[in-house]
Amino acid sequence: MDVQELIAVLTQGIRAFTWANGVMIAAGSLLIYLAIVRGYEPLLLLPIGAGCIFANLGMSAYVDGAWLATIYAFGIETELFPLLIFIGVGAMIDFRPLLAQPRLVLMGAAGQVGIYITLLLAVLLGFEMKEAAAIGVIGAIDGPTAIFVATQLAPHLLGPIAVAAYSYMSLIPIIQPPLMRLLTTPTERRVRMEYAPRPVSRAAVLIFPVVTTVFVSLLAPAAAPLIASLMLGNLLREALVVERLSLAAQHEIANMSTLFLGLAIGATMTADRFLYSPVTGFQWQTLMVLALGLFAFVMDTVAGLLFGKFMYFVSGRKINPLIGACGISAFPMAGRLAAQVAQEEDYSNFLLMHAMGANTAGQLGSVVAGGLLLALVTGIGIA
Amino acid sequence: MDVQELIAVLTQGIRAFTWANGVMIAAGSLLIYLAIVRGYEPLLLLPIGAGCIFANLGMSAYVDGAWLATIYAFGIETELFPLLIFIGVGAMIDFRPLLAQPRLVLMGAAGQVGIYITLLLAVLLGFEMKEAAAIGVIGAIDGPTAIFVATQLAPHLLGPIAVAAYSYMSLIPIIQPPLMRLLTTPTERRVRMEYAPRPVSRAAVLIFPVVTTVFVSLLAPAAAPLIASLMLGNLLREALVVERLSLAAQHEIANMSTLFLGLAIGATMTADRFLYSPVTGFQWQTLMVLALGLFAFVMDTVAGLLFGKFMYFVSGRKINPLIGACGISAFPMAGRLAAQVAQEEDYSNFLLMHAMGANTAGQLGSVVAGGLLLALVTGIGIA
Amino acid sequence: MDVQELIAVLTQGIRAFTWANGVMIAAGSLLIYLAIVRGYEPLLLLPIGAGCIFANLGMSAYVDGAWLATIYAFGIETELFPLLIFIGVGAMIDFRPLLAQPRLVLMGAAGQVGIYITLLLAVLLGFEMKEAAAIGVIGAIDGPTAIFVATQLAPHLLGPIAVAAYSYMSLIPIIQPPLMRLLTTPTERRVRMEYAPRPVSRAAVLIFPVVTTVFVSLLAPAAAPLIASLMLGNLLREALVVERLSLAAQHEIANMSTLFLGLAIGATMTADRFLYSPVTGFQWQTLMVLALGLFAFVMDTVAGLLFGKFMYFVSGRKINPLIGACGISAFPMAGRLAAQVAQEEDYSNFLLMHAMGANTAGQLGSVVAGGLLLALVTGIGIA
Amino acid sequence: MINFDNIEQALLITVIGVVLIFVVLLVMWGFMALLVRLTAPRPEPTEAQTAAATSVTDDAAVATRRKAAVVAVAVALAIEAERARAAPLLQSAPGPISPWQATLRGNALSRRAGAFRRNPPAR
Amino acid sequence: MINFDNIEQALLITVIGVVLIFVVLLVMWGFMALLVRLTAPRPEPTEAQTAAATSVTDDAAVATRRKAAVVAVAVALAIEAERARAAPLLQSAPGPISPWQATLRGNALSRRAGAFRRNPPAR
Amino acid sequence: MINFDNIEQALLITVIGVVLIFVVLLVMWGFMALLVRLTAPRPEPTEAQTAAATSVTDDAAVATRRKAAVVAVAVALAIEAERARAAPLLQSAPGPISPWQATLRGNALSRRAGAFRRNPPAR
Ligand code: NA
Ligand code: NA
Ligand code: NA
Repeated sequence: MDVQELIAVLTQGIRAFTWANGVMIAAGSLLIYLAIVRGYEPLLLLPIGAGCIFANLGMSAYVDGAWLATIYAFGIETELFPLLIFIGVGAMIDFRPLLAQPRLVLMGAAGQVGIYITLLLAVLLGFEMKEAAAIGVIGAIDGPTAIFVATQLAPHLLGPIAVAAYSYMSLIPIIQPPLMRLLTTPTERRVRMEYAPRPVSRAAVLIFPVVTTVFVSLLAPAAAPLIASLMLGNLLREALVVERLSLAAQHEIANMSTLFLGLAIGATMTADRFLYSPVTGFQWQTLMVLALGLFAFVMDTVAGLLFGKFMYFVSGRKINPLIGACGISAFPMAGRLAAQVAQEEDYSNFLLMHAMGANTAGQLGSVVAGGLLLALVTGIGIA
Repeated sequence: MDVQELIAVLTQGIRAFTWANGVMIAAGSLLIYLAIVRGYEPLLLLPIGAGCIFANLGMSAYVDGAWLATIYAFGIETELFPLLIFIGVGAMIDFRPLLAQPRLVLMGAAGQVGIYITLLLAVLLGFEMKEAAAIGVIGAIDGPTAIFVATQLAPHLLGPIAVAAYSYMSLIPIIQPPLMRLLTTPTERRVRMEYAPRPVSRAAVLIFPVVTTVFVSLLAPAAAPLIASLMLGNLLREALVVERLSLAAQHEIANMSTLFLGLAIGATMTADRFLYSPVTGFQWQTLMVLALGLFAFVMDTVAGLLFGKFMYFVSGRKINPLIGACGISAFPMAGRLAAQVAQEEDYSNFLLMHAMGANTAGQLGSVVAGGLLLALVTGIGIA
Repeated sequence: MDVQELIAVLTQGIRAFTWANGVMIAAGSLLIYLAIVRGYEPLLLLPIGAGCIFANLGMSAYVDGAWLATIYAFGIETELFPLLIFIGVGAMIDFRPLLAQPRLVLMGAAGQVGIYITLLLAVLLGFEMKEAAAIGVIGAIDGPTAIFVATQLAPHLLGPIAVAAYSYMSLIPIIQPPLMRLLTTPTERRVRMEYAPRPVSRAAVLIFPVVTTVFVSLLAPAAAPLIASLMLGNLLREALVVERLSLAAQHEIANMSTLFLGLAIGATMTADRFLYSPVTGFQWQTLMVLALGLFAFVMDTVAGLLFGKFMYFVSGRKINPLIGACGISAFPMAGRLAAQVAQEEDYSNFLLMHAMGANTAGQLGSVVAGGLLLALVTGIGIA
Repeated sequence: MINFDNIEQALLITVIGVVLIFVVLLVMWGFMALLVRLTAPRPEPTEAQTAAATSVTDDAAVATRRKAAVVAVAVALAIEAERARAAPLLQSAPGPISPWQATLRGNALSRRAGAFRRNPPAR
Repeated sequence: MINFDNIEQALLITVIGVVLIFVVLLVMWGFMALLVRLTAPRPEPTEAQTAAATSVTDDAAVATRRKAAVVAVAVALAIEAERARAAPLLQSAPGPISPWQATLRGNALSRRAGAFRRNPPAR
Repeated sequence: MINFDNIEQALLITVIGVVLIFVVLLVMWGFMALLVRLTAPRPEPTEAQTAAATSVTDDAAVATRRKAAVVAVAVALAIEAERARAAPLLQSAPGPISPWQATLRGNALSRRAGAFRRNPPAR
């Protein structure tokens, strides 16, 4: 053991460190800052930020045998984490507002149009079809769906896609209201919607998740795990007799999956894949994914609002176009936001029930759209 | 991408769907119905039912890389889930009633006779020895034991065995009382048992699980993991100083294992293995397993009651034969049931302490019998 | 199936059992006794004791496919369990007392000297360098660090190392006070320390874990996972916005990891590796590890106290040398102990804040020392 | 750099994808409407209900009641949503209050209750 | 179709299995009896106990007390069993009470504690 | 049996290891001091604070106040440490109190607050 060897050993960490690692650590710290100080989806952005820092200190998801690689292999490669989170999400959703006003389900279709517009744009910008689809799915505006689809189509883009999905999701209150005001007139925003829902029986609430699982799984087998886990969670919730399992899904399972999912995704954000590789140079695609993600959010909102306006006319001005913006998913923020904007115009206008119905429709639509996209892109055998 | 290809992709799910899948989905829905509406062991039958539905929508435990296959490989193939559940079960059992009246332990032997009678019948019906043993172990009337043994002897029968074990277990209040009334006279059922138990010291309660583990593991090494996990849970409970771990075993660990065990077992219930295979035709063995399982439950109860009558005579009419029916395990339902039936005859007859003693003896006996069966069948090298 | 074969099958467990297994089972029972009756670190010694018993009943970590081997492969080989525990530990530590009096951080350096003195002695006693280092790291007096390092350097010594680490840790209140009284004078123990800490802002508390992770990971990459998980836990705690995750880290994740870590480590304590092998005879190294572990604890305390005396003189008698003993880690027992011993001399002398500062410094120092040791021993390529 | 094959495919996928998502959700609409209708609880008008139905006739009153109902539901939903986010607060979820919170709330209630002491809380 | 070798083996396994389970549990009986006896708490009759033991002599009284004890134990056990089922309720299990339950109970107690009503708690 | 190469290496590792740990923690000292200084909250003395600062001038008073502060912090820390050990008690951790504990504490507080209001609770 001579001095040189010793110095080599002790400076190993520092020598492996590049300026790009430094920038990525700053980026990770920024995510943590946004999570803690600004409150941007802290449950996910804090772990992602921490994972990003760790990844640039030699503990990335690509170092065989490293702890974050183990966690990545365990829960992301197998796609378990997003599905387990979905069980918890399902156990927190109440589908009654949607069942009581089933026509609102169409809003959940319009809110997915941004996926495809973004896909188109990404292809135009030169992305491969699978990459473009993975980027487009940010427009599902639903974290687990985006991660589930991206893991299969373009795992190398998982980091920026997840960051985009979750950070823009937390920006919904900033992104949506200006668009709402721009695309709707005060008269439209003042529309009051009748609330005379049909009574929803317990049987309906129990049959709904089962039949929906069967129906969606048959139509879009690629979406089957997503819809199955979401509806399983909902069934645990509505069964009432398995509260232990329902609570476990919402707490233990959801908390652990969330923490480890965030860490593992952050652990993919190494400098050479995210920012600058000595071999392939700057990784412009990261910035492009982030920009396209924002574009997807805007397009979804626009499409939702335009469809809302269409419904407004078709229904004889009985549907408030604002609830079109809830179809993007982003459950439950988008729902509450639309109700708020409506109240800005008219304090006595209560849209919340309709907004929540459209919002859960958006959740359904996101899963279906993600599955159809997977089927179309992988099924047809596009390289 | 021509139209035909497109249609092929989009109808992929529907084309893979057979009438048998439909029937199996109906069966899964029936399990969920029984769980929710009838309250039949909902913690297990609901996840099994859901898993069964998922399995017939392309997400079975046999599709490499699918999420339920991942869970199956993680917890069923490794046998971890039943053992983790057993740690939780052990943490819920109080062995004091049994320690205070140790002669009751014999009841736990008689209640396992049904295992062997069923095994015999299954062999007569043409099942292989290992299959027959796996079917017989339904007669242990203890879910984790049945799953642990069946996983090793006949994993292809795991689905019907688990369904039989848990659904009949929930039918105990329907199966047992008629047999009790048939096989015992009112005079016998009115026998009051003295309750003058020895005081059970804390030392005894702590030494018991350790020595029992050593003793049973030496005598039936195949049962070692079962008895070890059960007694570990009991030790965590009785230690008092590790309440964190004891609660974790009863809640977090038990809830997660229960949910995933149920899903994974349900995921083995694909139509072609359970109902009808295009290659091998109808899977009659499913119905036979279900029928033999019911037979095992009945035989266990009958054997337990007859042994109870035997003890009644041997003891000079001091032992109420009803508590023989608690030796089947089915902890803690069987214990409470026997006490209830005794009170039907004489409201002031309190058998609960004796019944619970015999019931915990049944739990012990089930584990030992399962281990001995494994040893006899696998150890002797029967094909 | 003849009678001989039958007897062979049924006596399989007993025939595999040796006197050494019996002794090891007694040793496991002793650990459980110490845990339950004496309260020695029950959360770890009880599972370790149970695992030890199981290992000597045919369920060791070395039996392929056995349940404890599965758990061992899942959490020890991958090093996940100690790291997950560290996330929980980090979420329980408050670094404010240290941040308010940063000079105390030096105490955390002195308290690690025992690691190296023990390493030297172990080498003198004939241990290989890697083994000696793994034994020395008992002197980190921090369970997860010891296990993390030993798993990489000498997994075959994991059992005795973990037992030494945790059982001596629980003996801290017996080991340290006599040494404190021996090495310090009453005058020294009566020194009152000014408590005029700088106010610690929320920003400092949030920046500290991030920068510490970066700094330590660069200097000692081998320690990166340890410091990263510890600081991640601390960040979850201090973020305040992710209480769900912080609580999950402290409870669900910590409880499960603790239970399974203890079991898996106990499962390495088979008689032939721990006590007596028919091939290689008595395993003296076990006793030597236990003795060297005790030596490490003593040396750490001595070094800490001597450094405390040094600081006492350097500071112009303003630093109480007792807090030197807190630098060994053993968080938080050592901190409280030093404060107590100081109060024995002078009831109105409150050292707790300083002691806790030095104690958290010891926690940091342990991790850094463990990482440096790993780097020095593995990095330089010593056989 | 632009691959026209890819763009053609992307356009195709877009059209098919958008159409399909609408088709699927339209079918869902039908299914949901049917499901709710078929499983609707049989209307068995009790006396009270009938009375209420007849007594309230003018539109204004109906509107007011409807609004009140909507407000109640909205508030309830908002609370639910909050809860779902801060999930530890759900039903009997773990750790809903700290020991001292409980104590102080009890305390606060007691003080407040001072005014109505003669009418002890119904439950 | 019937395999007589198999049946012979099955019969053998049945006989051996049934015998063995009885043997094992018989040994367990012995062990348990011994264990409880050897670890029994030393009987150190206190004055009160002795007094009780002598004062209650007639069989009827003994029977009554025994019955009462059994009832108490039975009720306790049943409660325990219920608890074990609804495990979240165990001992200091997570979330034993909702915030408002705690509050209202505190309230109830306070009211009962009427003695101190004049000095409402400072906070 | 003694391998002198190994011993030499061990000595080297010891020296380097001990030196390095001190170096690393010295750097940490500097970093921590800097961090706390740079992020210190801006001192904006309010009137009250200024008044207090000027009114308390004699050393004895300062010492007393300092001691009181230390006691308070020490107690708080000890409680925290206890909590950290029995982690289920942390903040709003699951199941921190049983229903009746909560109730009785509320009760105790009420009573204590009433009787001894002049003497703030001892602990
Ligand atoms: Na969406
Ligand atoms: Na049984
Ligand atoms: Na240390």
